[in-house]
Amino acid sequence: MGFQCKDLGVTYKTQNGELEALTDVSFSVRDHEFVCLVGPSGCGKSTILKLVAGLLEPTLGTIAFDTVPANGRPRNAMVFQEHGVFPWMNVIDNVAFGLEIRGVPREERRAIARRFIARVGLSHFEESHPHELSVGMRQRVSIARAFVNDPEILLMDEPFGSLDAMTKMVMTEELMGIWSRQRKQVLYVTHDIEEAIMLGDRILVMTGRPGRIREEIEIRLPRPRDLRDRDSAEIVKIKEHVWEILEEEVRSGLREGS
Amino acid sequence: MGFQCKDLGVTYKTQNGELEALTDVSFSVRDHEFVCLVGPSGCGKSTILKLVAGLLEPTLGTIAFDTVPANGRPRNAMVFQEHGVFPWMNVIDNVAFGLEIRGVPREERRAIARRFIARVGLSHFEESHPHELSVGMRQRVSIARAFVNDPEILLMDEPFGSLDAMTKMVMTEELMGIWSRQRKQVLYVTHDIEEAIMLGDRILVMTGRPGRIREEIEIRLPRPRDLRDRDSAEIVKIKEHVWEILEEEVRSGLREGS
Amino acid sequence: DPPERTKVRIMNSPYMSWAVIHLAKANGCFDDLGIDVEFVTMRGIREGLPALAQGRLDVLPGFITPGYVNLMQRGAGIRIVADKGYMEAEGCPYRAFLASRELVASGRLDSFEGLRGLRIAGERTSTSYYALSSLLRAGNLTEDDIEWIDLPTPAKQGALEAGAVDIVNASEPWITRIVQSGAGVIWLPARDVVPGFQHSFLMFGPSLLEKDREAGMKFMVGYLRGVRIYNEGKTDHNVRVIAGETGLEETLVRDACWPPIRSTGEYDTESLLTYQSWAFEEGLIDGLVPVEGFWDPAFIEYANRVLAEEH
Amino acid sequence: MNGRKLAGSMIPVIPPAILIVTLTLIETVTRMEILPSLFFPPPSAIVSTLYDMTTEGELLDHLSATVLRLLTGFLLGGIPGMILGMMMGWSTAIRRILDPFVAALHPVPKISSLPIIMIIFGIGFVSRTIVVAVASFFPMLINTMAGVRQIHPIYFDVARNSGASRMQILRRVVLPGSTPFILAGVRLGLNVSLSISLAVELLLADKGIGTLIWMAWQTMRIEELYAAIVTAALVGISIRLFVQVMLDRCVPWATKART
Amino acid sequence: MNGRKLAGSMIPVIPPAILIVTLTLIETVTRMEILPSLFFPPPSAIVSTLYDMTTEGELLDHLSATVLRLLTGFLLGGIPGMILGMMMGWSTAIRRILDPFVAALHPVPKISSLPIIMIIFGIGFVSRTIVVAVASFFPMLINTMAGVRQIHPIYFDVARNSGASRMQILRRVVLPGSTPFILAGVRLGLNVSLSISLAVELLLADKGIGTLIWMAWQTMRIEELYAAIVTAALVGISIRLFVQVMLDRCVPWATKART
Ligand SMILES: Nc1ncnc2c1ncn2[C@@H]1O[C@H](COP(=O)(O)OP(=O)(O)OP(=O)(O)O)[C@@H](O)[C@H]1O
Ligand SMILES: Nc1ncnc2c1ncn2[C@@H]1O[C@H](COP(=O)(O)OP(=O)(O)OP(=O)(O)O)[C@@H](O)[C@H]1O
Ligand SMILES: [Mg+2]
Ligand SMILES: [Mg+2]
Repeated sequence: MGFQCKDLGVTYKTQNGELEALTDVSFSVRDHEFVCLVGPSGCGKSTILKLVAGLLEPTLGTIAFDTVPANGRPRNAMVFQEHGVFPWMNVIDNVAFGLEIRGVPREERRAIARRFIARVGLSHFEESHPHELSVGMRQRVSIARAFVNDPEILLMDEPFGSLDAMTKMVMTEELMGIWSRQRKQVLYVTHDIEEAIMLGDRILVMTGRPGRIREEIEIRLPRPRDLRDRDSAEIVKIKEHVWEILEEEVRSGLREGS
Repeated sequence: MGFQCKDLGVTYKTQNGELEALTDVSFSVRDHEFVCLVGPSGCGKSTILKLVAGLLEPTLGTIAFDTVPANGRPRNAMVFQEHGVFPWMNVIDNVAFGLEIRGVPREERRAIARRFIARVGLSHFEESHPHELSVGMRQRVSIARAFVNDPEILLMDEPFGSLDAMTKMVMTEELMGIWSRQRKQVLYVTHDIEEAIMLGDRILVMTGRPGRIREEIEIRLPRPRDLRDRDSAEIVKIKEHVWEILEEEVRSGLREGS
Repeated sequence: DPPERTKVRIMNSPYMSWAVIHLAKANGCFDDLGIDVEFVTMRGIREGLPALAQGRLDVLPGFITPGYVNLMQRGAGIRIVADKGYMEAEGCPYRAFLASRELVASGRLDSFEGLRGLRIAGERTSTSYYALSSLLRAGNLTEDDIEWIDLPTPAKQGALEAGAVDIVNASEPWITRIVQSGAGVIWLPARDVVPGFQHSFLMFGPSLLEKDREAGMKFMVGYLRGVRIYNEGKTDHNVRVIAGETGLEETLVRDACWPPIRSTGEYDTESLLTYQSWAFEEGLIDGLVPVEGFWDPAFIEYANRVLAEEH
Repeated sequence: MNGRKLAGSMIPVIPPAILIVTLTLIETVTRMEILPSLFFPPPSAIVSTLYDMTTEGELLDHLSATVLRLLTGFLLGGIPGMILGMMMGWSTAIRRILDPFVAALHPVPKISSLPIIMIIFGIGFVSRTIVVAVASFFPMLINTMAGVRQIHPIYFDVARNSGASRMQILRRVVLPGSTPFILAGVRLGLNVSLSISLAVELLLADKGIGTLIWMAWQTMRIEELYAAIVTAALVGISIRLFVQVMLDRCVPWATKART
Repeated sequence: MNGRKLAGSMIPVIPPAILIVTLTLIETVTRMEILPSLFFPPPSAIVSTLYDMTTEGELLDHLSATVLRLLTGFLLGGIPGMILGMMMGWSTAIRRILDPFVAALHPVPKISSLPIIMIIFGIGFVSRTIVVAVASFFPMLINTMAGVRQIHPIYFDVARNSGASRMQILRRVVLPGSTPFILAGVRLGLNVSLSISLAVELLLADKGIGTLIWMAWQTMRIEELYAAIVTAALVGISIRLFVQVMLDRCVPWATKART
């Protein structure tokens, strides 16, 4: 029930010629697995998510999914890094959008949406339009929208990046609850190495541009994990390892000017 | 050379009536001080920054600045949470924008911009347009633009939120270098409590909406500070304290639906 | 049992030259013939000609244009069937050249040479242009010797008043208006340049020429009845009807020149042949149409017989 | 209330003030006969003519004929223009295929091709409406197309990611996302339709504000001419008010800020 | 190359293909005299007329007269329209004050007010150009205004935060930010200017495509009529190509994606 990416390559055509964003990217996500993606800024993480979501055709390579989604249920739902909350819909319509698309009747979908809006703490803002929200509030709308869609695969591009530490923790708990109750694959982009270790079954660490998977790190810690364990030898070891890779990639990127 | 905010209040007019975003906000930033602002999502941090920048008129209260900026040099420069990189200019023009405004000749301003672009690791992308950049790369453009402007007051709204851990560290070093070399006030919004402790002379912790300053915490740690010291008793104490406030504010916010 | 009624679609324009049609209709000249006249309002015959040729209009009251000749040249089934106005040698001028009182008084216009360099306004519609062209020819001048300015009619008066042009060519009721406002005086009636010119006529299209000639015959009877009423002159009744249909003030209608129309409907074919040779030389038409190609007298012949019996 | 807010609160009274001052000025100038009174009647005379024409019922007749023509034409032209504009803005392929034809047909002069249209479609209601419809078709098409093209691609991605069908994307992304430009197109289109309605009436109708204008010219009743033109201007102001209301109702998000 | 890309590469040949098929169809129908040949000449006859008119030099004379009128009018009307549109889009106060007047003047029929304009400004070049200028003024104004209003407020904030003066904001934010809509306005404005130029020429010029159309009508030379209209269509295609080039050069960012 997972999916396999094989030899993916993406080259963008830009005004100043071609730009190789990804090269030779191969990895797979197994059934009910939580995979984190970390890598230097601009290495192609968002590009990978768009490929998996089918929003971008790879220049090279293929993606194979193990199952065809059951009727109605979408294969994947994405929390976009730029939120992508529709400015012309209020919060509740934004959150209920996926259900509307699937033809769920208005009252029913609004009831479902309301539940998720409450969980992300925006009940007072159901009727507000996005331009009346703070950035973090918009991000929460985008999270609720993805949760409501209830997909097989959750693609999350720094979903909690604009939230304060405490709200982030609450949202993380929510995510872990959903993930453990319903069998889903999650591909999760984050900049926070500790977060990746706390959440992931596996971490894919990417090189700088053009992005490749430099290393796959299996995290064999028991769940539920506790943030306060983070000084355990195991965690520190992984953290330092990832940090070193990142440091190497970022420093060399900065040296050559990207 | 600092500034004082006194009894600031902001009420937004929205489609669904008025929304009190800030109330009774008073604080001051002293000469050459680095002040961090933390608080729950949607509590009004960005609103405070816009007030200080003069982009928004407070509904109530006043802001007083100690000095009038020297000719040409802007009083403040802001790194916007939403980046606000002009889509119609390439990277170098975006970064050089403030200099262009001040009438610096083209070649000179491009040379200066180029230096800062290199420091944020985007030399390869000088001629690219923003839509060809990743989110983190756009954030770096926005950072470089603010640095180039060389203001008295730097207003930074989660400036490194979209950067990977390593790039973030490099940028932070850069910021600390600039701040310590040139006498500046910095008002810095962050979601990362540890980051606030590492950077700030003081931390202002805000309540949930309507935002007030709930507590001011002086950080008396010597500089330069080292991230690896973070388990020192002092730091842990501050961290736990801030965390508790946030927890209280966020939980009560979630209960009443934001 | 009342006879079956026939609908005849006729182009209408609230111009003075439509007076006969308006009078005929207002006086019920068609009613007892079983003809119902339906007016289709349009501004000019330019729009009406193709509709006539396609049978979308049955009757087009019109004036001569090169397009009319060219259409018949190419075999369109349209014909002139009756007179609707010509340039009488005597009497009031229905079309004329006007100029400011000072210019006329100066004597400059007494010789053709004086025309050189003057700004003359009109419309490149045939009549206005034909008159000018004939004038220039008479004086051995060409269009290059003067400055021809194309102007919409309502602007002529203001242009003359403001001194933006020296001479305008206009027809009624504009002549009366210009003269009464003091903006200009009649310098030369067009009839002095193109005497007897048949500027106006009635045309039938294929629907009456071919499909239903009988309806055409009946219509003509009604039309000639209208002509007789028109020829009674400026009676109060006539003035009121024309003023009502055209929206002009009654005083203006009364002061204006009413062009003569032959009560038999007879048409001066010679005049059109002359016009054609002029238009051909000017390159406006592609060939000459012989009399039987443009003139169908059968309708007025029938109508005159009927009307003679009536009296 | 500070000075700036006070100044702001004055804004609504400025346009009427300007109008009154201008009219008074013109009234004085025309009464002093500095301009030829034949062509420049004093505004008060125009207003009184307007009043007479209204009370006699004549004006409302003509007005409703024009408005009917205008609206029929606009609906018949504007809605297809909007739909085609959405398709062309959305799909590069459709745009590339159709745009040359749009470009070729747009400048074909509406009024001067009326004769051809009459040749093809006859002289009745159809021809007249077609000309008006064609006139509003193009502003709607071109503005909608530009409006759709400015929608940030992320919204299409979000919609596709939710499994939206083409129809759903059209209804929920393309249409609302381009509304501000569709409304600019509506405003342009309605005004062009109005102008062309008037021109058509000038050429061949027997009812309408255009006929009124033409009759006034023909009979040199200059007050009536100006009164007819003022009526056209009032229709224009109504169009603007309508578009304004639509803007406020449909796109509060666009006139304030966008995500 | 997969099927989709192959299909994509076919796009440029589709419009000419459609054109050829349509023309062939019309040619057959007209040659078979299904339509009356009097008013529906076969396309080949139109093309050969067009060719004759071109080689005789006559057509180019008329064409350049029209293009000159069109461009002069557009520059005189479009640029003020753009500038006013920027001001009105940017400043709510200016918009509220001026918009009622714009709304009132927009629908005043251009062509039928030509006589008044001629009375005021004389019968020469000025009057003719004013009518064309006014026609392009409004699409530029309304589109520019809508374009400015859709600029995300954050860009104004960024500019103000850098200390930009009003002039600098105008040049570096307002202008580039609304370029896609200004260009839609340019396209509409140029086409309207063209239409109105033709209409003016129809009424009173002695040179231009409009005069050609009018002469062809007057003399019922139907091939020449169609040939003149085809020429107008070619001007329209040139306008579109020009706007396309400008779009590609000035706003690559807008047609792809926006930050
Ligand atoms: N539409 C585009 N056109 C051209 N180049 C692009 C485009 N989108 C992304 N790129 C380039 O592709 C590379 C990878 O971009 P991507 O957004 O996938 O990075 P990322 O890993 O998500 O970075 P970040 O952490 O900063 O979000 C970057 O170098 C970027 O410049
Ligand atoms: N333009 C606006 N119109 C109406 N309400 C607004 C507007 N901008 C902000 N708000 C409201 O003001 C409050 C504070 O917003 P602000 O953006 O300052 O929060 P913040 O602390 O920066 O949040 P975050 O951490 O999520 O960025 C929020 O409740 C938001 O809904
Ligand atoms: Mg990314
Ligand atoms: Mg914020």
